[in-house]
Amino acid sequence: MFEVHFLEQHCKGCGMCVAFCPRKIIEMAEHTNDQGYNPAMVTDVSRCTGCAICAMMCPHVIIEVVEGGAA
Amino acid sequence: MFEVHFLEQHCKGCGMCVAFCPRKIIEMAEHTNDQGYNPAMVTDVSRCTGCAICAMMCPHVIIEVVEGGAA
Amino acid sequence: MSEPILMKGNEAVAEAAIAAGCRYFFGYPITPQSEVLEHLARRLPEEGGAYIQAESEVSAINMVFGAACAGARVMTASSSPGISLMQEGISYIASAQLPAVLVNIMRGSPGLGGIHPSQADYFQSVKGGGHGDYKLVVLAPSSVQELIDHTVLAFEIAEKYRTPVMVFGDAMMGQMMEPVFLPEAEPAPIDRSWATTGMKNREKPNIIHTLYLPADDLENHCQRLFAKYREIQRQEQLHTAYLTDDADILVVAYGIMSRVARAAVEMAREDGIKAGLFRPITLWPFPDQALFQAASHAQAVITAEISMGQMIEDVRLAIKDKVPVELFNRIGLVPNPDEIYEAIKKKAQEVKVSA
Amino acid sequence: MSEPILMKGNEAVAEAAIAAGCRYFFGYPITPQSEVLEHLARRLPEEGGAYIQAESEVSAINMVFGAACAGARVMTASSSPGISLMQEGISYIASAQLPAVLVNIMRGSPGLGGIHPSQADYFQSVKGGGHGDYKLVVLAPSSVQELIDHTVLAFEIAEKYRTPVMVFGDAMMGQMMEPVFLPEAEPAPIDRSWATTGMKNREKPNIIHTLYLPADDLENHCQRLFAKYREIQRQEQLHTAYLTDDADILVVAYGIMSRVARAAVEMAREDGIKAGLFRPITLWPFPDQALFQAASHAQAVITAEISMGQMIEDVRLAIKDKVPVELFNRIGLVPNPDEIYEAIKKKAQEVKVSA
Amino acid sequence: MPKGYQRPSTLVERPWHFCPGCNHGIVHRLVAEVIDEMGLQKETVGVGSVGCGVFSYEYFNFDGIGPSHGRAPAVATGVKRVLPDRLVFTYQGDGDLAAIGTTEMVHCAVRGELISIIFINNTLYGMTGGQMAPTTMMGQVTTTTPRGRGQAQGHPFRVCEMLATAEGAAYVARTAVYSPAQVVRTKKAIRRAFETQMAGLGFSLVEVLSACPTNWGMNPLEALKFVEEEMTPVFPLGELKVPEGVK
Amino acid sequence: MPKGYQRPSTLVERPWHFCPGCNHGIVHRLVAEVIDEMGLQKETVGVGSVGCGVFSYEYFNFDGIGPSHGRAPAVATGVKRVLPDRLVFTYQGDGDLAAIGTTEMVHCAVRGELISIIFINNTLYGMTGGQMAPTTMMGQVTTTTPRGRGQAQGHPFRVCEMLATAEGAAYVARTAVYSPAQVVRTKKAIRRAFETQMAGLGFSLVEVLSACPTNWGMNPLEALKFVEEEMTPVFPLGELKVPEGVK
Amino acid sequence: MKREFLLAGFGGQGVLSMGLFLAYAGMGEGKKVAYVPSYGAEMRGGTANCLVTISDREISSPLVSDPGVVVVMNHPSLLKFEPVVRSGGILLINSSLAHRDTKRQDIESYSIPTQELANQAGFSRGSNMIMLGALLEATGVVDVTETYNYLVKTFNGRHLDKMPQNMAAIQVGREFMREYRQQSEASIAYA
Amino acid sequence: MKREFLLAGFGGQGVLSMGLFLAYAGMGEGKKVAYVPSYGAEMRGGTANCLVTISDREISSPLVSDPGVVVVMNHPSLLKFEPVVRSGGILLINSSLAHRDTKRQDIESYSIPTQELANQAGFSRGSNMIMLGALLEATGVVDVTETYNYLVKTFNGRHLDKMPQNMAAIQVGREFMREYRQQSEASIAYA
Ligand SMILES: Cc1ncc(C[n+]2csc(CCOP(=O)(O)OP(=O)(O)O)c2C)c(N)n1
Ligand SMILES: Cc1ncc(C[n+]2csc(CCOP(=O)(O)OP(=O)(O)O)c2C)c(N)n1
Ligand code: SF4
Ligand code: SF4
Ligand code: SF4
Ligand code: SF4
Ligand code: SF4
Ligand code: SF4
Ligand SMILES: [Mg+2]
Ligand SMILES: [Mg+2]
Repeated sequence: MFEVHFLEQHCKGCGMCVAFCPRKIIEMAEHTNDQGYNPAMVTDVSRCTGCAICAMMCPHVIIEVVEGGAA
Repeated sequence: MFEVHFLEQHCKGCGMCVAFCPRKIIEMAEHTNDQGYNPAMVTDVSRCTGCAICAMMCPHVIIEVVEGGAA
Repeated sequence: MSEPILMKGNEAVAEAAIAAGCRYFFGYPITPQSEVLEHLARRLPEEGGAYIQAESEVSAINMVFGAACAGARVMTASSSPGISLMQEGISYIASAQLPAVLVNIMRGSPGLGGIHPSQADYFQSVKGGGHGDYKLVVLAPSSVQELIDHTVLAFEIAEKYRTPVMVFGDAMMGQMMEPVFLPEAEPAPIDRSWATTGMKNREKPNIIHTLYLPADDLENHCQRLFAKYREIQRQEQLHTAYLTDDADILVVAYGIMSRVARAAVEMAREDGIKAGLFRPITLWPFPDQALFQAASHAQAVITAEISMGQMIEDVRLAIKDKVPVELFNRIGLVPNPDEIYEAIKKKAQEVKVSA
Repeated sequence: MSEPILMKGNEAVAEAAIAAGCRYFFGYPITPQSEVLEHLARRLPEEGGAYIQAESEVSAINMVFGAACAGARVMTASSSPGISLMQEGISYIASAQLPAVLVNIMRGSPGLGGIHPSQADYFQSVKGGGHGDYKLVVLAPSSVQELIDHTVLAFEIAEKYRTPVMVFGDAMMGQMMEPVFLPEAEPAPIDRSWATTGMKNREKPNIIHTLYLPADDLENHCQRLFAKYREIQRQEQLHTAYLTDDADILVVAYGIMSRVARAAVEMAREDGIKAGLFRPITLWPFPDQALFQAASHAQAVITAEISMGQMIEDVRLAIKDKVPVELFNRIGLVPNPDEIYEAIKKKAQEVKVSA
Repeated sequence: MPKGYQRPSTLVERPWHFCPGCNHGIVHRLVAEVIDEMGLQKETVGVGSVGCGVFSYEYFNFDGIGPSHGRAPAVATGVKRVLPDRLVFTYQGDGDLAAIGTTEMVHCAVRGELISIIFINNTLYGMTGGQMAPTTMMGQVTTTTPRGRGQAQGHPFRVCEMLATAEGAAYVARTAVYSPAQVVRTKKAIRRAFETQMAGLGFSLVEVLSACPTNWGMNPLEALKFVEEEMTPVFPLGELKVPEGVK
Repeated sequence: MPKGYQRPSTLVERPWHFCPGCNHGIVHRLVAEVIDEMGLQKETVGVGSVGCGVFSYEYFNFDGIGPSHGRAPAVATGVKRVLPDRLVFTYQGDGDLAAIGTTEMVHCAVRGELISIIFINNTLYGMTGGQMAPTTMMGQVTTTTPRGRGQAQGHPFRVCEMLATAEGAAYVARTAVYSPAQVVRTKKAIRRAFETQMAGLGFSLVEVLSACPTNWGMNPLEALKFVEEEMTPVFPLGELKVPEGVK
Repeated sequence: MKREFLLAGFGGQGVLSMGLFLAYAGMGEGKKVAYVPSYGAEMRGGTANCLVTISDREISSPLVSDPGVVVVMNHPSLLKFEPVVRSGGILLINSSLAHRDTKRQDIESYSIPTQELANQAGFSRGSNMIMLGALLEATGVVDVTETYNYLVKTFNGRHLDKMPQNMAAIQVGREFMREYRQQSEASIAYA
Repeated sequence: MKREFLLAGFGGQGVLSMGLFLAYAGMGEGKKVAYVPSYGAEMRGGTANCLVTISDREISSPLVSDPGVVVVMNHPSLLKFEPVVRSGGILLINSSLAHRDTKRQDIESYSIPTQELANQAGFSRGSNMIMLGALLEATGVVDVTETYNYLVKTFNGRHLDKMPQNMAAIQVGREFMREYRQQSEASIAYA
């Protein structure tokens, strides 16, 4: 029921969201963004609980978690 | 048995020695020194116990108390 | 106009600031300036303003920075060593383009020096004691009345150009009393659309800062500052010239020294020596063309300073080495007119223009 | 002589200080100078000395004051805003006649500015950013090797005259690496009979202070200081003149700009324009007679500075307005030689000396 | 617990200059969130500082000032005395606040100045490349303590404990952001600090123990662990002073 | 008890500039006595300050330095690092130490600098004519608090309590000289401070509550009474920190 | 006309008030005035002195090193300022606290036992006003009938209750001076 | 002869070491050298670049705005520094992180997939040395047989254990470049 939006170009690939997501559904992408970092992304958004812990720990304020339509 | 020496010209007439001498034997002189202050002086040195409290309280360090010959 | 009041220089500065609409003062005690503080500590609360005693001059100048950001008409005052401590802050205020009035009641220096009258902070404030490219408008009154008038003027210039303005006094002027009239005109209204007052009536934040990281941002910033400074140079130069038209010997002096020099010039004239006085009122912008003009007839120029010779460089630059420029100076005191008169006489004999 | 080492300007200053016998350093981090600290934090303990990180530049300069009182050979380093904070302390050190070496790796200004190369603290250090009558010897190296040589020289002058000496660098020189040789000569021995080291071998206390309350004490003190300064002016002026003898267009530049200017002069010569370069090495004492001499053939003078024009006043004073003096300047960067070359060419056409 | 998360409107949307994993970012966000929630965006004047937080005025969407290094509390004093009803806070690192700015910070506390200080303690000078700060811990290696901080450099400066001795200091707390729970606590502390100010109760300060992965030479997660395991014993977390009015 | 009294040999015999009854004089004398008794005249470097104690270097018969206002602790640091075996102390007023010199004082304590500070708290700026100091008490009238120190000026700064929180501060005491007994205690505290330093135990500071009859507008005896009755409740006397080594 | 007055004593003797009085009196008569206080090295309780200039023209320098009229209220001031009196000028000595007469031959000098006079007249704290009276009489610098108005201005309206006493003290000083002069003229006549 | 090299990438990619290597190599051949590191606004983890000048004569200015050889190790550096290459100069692009070829026609340009080459060769952290090899081959600025000595100097004796690996990486870069050139010459020939 949730969508997790990343401002991918601003991601610095620090991995905080990855480490703290209780569902372990965030991973670093293989590709790099224009800054040269591997951005974070959600693997299985359907398992997201909307807890927003990822956003809370993201030091670059690039994650938004919104209630979406049907997954 | 004690002599109390005042560096009279440096006395600022503050009266601390007068106030704290346990024997109450210090008084301010009538005359003024070159600075314009009435200097302190001992009235009855024979009653001096050599306690040096006057010297201890003198903010201008002008009192010395020495063991003298016969009063 | 009401009756004159007998007023101490320092108090006059304080009252003038109030008359100019200044309601905030941040300062730190230092002789011979402390009466500015003391007076404002009493008066500003009466006027609905605030006197805040800073814990140091460094803090004071940064409180001034903050109050100016917040849109206040604001002043600080100190004396030589305290002004040195403000140099970083002054550079920031100039760069941030904030209006603020700074008063330096100069005292004996360098180091702790003493509490004597002095004019030895000319280099510091006129050339720039802080880091980087900026200019400080410097006004040099010579009487208690002028301390008042120039303090008011300082606020006007500071507002008009959004730039810090320094008023020079010295231990003598700060302490001495003369009859004065306080200004009665209403202070100019404050426009502060740029100030950081909270975004209440705005969509976009106001930001005040001095960091320009890309090199061309910094270059543009400096060019903008200096375009403004050139405008000030065009608009704000002040001086007085006294008997300069036919002067063989031109004396240049500012502040309290200009009064002594004027008396010396009068003595010389009585003696048949054609002496004249040029008095810069704005030290920066220095009235160089006016001085060049005033020196057109001169055979020799004497600058009279209570320093080891500082303004003399600006005098030389203005005169363009047309005639020799010499220094008359004393340290630690305001000399008697006859000392300067002697210097004039000697010079007149040297250049063979004595009566 | 051993092999040259590739060294960063900041580290070179640090090693040069050690070579000069300096064992105490007090400083506060600031870009682009921090490597001086970092290097000395590692090296001084190895040499039996101490690096103390002060809590601010104000503290640092006063620790320098204390260490100098105690007889140490001592240095501090900072960059523009930090140097502003030291102005009160510098005035005290000068007045107390203490030997000390100060390094300013200048950065973009005014205010916070940035970390760009800059020469905009000329007024501050050469004219006097602190209060009162004093002078600071200012050396302006132009290469990493000269950063070393001038740091050593700074200690020598500081010792010889018991006076603070400033070494100017800029963000570029502090950061760049060039091959250098470290000095191998033994540093001069320290004579400190005047220092406050405790009365161990003396009957009378040594006192170091800067307070002169009777006016004539202050006047005498200033006269003594300035007699010393005049001696320094006579003895210590340094400059280089490059192709100046027949130069129609004379470029004046110091520090890193003098290298760029030299390249521009060479370009001009190749183009048939008789250009020359005068490079002041001591900014105070300014080599004014040498410059006057070097300009004897010039039709025009260009001062090239990374500032809005500061040294230009000393150039004008030295040239005595014989020929027009113009400013070439850039802010925030070290320009390319061809920019100066263009300025030379333009000027040459104006004064009709172009090939 | 509310679900989801949206960027606070008091943050400008632009890329930040902070290094990957730098805790400055989290604290910036929390400040913005609190101001959003208190509805004070239009009433706030933020005073930045010189350090890795130097660009705060470019990130916050309210009026902002970039003062000189260490003097933010004095600048904030100037602002607050002129605009007593605004929220005025400073955002300072440990070099800025606890070294060069010691006098200004202490006297704001002594005067009970109605400002709030958000204090980022990352045990060193981040922006200038990792030199020792007053808060560097014993044995910690920095670029100016190559052999680790030792006796000659003294002991780490515990700012909260010192300032709490001033009568004028009303709210003083030390928090961290090494875990979601600590992030929540930090946000609450920031809110209490601002409330203390707006209620006129006195000076307030929140010290946030923060990771500087870059200068610590760690990856972001190691750095969080370092905060938890190495820093908190030296800088104990907790509210040292809470005024009646905001409890 | 030894009888009699002789001027300490570490005092130069010359008239002092202090006002009648000024307590600066008593403290000057005590410092000299302690140095005499410890036999350190030839090992001492005194660092004065700017304030009514500005001429200390003319009164003490040992090497002396006149630094700039507030920076004595930094100057002393410079001296001590170069001459680690000398006795190095500063003599500072409350304006000098607790206002403009706050940073320098705090960081000497934080670094545990091996210097001693003799701190004369007379609640105001004596030399410049009686302006408010950070130590001015609530309600106290000074030339810059004509209506008495009030909320807007904050609360009196208790230096000892604040510095005692620093690990590097080894000996911290507050004394007074309003009576012979207090004079004796002050002397002992000064001695302990110097002993702390010479034993390498850390930073030491003795705050002496001192009368300024002139600026208080009192005669010398009234002024002593004011110290005892008005000051000691605000600035409680006692040793706040004593290192093991000097007990 | 331009006259300079140097008034010196130690702090608390009221020399600064005397100076202020003179300045206001000058202003009252439409003259240009300047007043320069100056303090010794000892900030407090030390010497205090001030310099007053009253002139018909703009005052170029408010400071003169050789004032025409000098008042010394105590011994150290006598030692310090006796030498600076302009040749032909006037020196007024408070002989209650200054223990000798002038040594200079080229000036007019008067010794006034202000304290004794004050004690006799029953206002022991009126020394300075007695000296002021003597000074007014000796110099004629201002219209003495206006004295009351000047005084009110000098004290800025404060201390109005002490005015009668001050006036009386001034009167004592003036009379003493008048007699003194008559006597010395007499003695000169008989010399 | 005077050659300038601008090397750019983000922090940690080893561009500053590449610069140092070049400088030491120049010194080893008795040339004048200057090395100017420069950091972006982002103090850490941001862009890093350096400029190396190697010359037969005194280097007047250590800074040039139009270097003859430019290496860009990532995409932002390509965007930023592509325009500054001197006309006729050389641009070396790390195509592993820079996502396009040059758009300029007036320069020689080579795309080197350093990461892929490094991975293939089995030392995934050797991108910079591979680029260095390519650069040496492309410019012939120093005697490549001396490479080992220069490297030892560059690292100031440290990391001696990593030398063989570094050397191997350089070799990979050189060879890639040699082939590249042959191909492009070939392609030019056939164009
Ligand atoms: C007067 C002055 N001195 C020094 C500096 C250099 N400087 C910039 S930031 C900084 C310290 C930053 O450390 P901190 O405050 O701890 O912030 P951090 O970067 O760690 O967040 C210093 C010393 C400066 N800008 N101005
Ligand atoms: C930079 C600077 N600012 C201000 C002063 C002026 N000043 C001299 S002494 C003093 C304060 C003295 O007060 P305190 O330290 O309490 O000593 P006290 O005279 O009371 O013993 C001040 C502000 C100065 N000399 N230098
Ligand atoms: S909202 Fe919670 S569950 Fe969903 S991705 Fe973020 S941390 Fe994971
Ligand atoms: S925490 Fe933020 S910046 Fe870090 S990897 Fe996740 S999304 Fe990217
Ligand atoms: S020594 Fe004691 S008894 Fe004697 S005069 Fe002094 S105080 Fe009095
Ligand atoms: S205490 Fe000292 S100065 Fe005071 S009256 Fe007695 S002797 Fe004189
Ligand atoms: S250097 Fe440290 S504090 Fe600064 S942005 Fe990077 S991680 Fe953050
Ligand atoms: S003013 Fe106060 S502190 Fe200063 S000497 Fe006089 S009594 Fe002492
Ligand atoms: Mg930090
Ligand atoms: Mg005091």
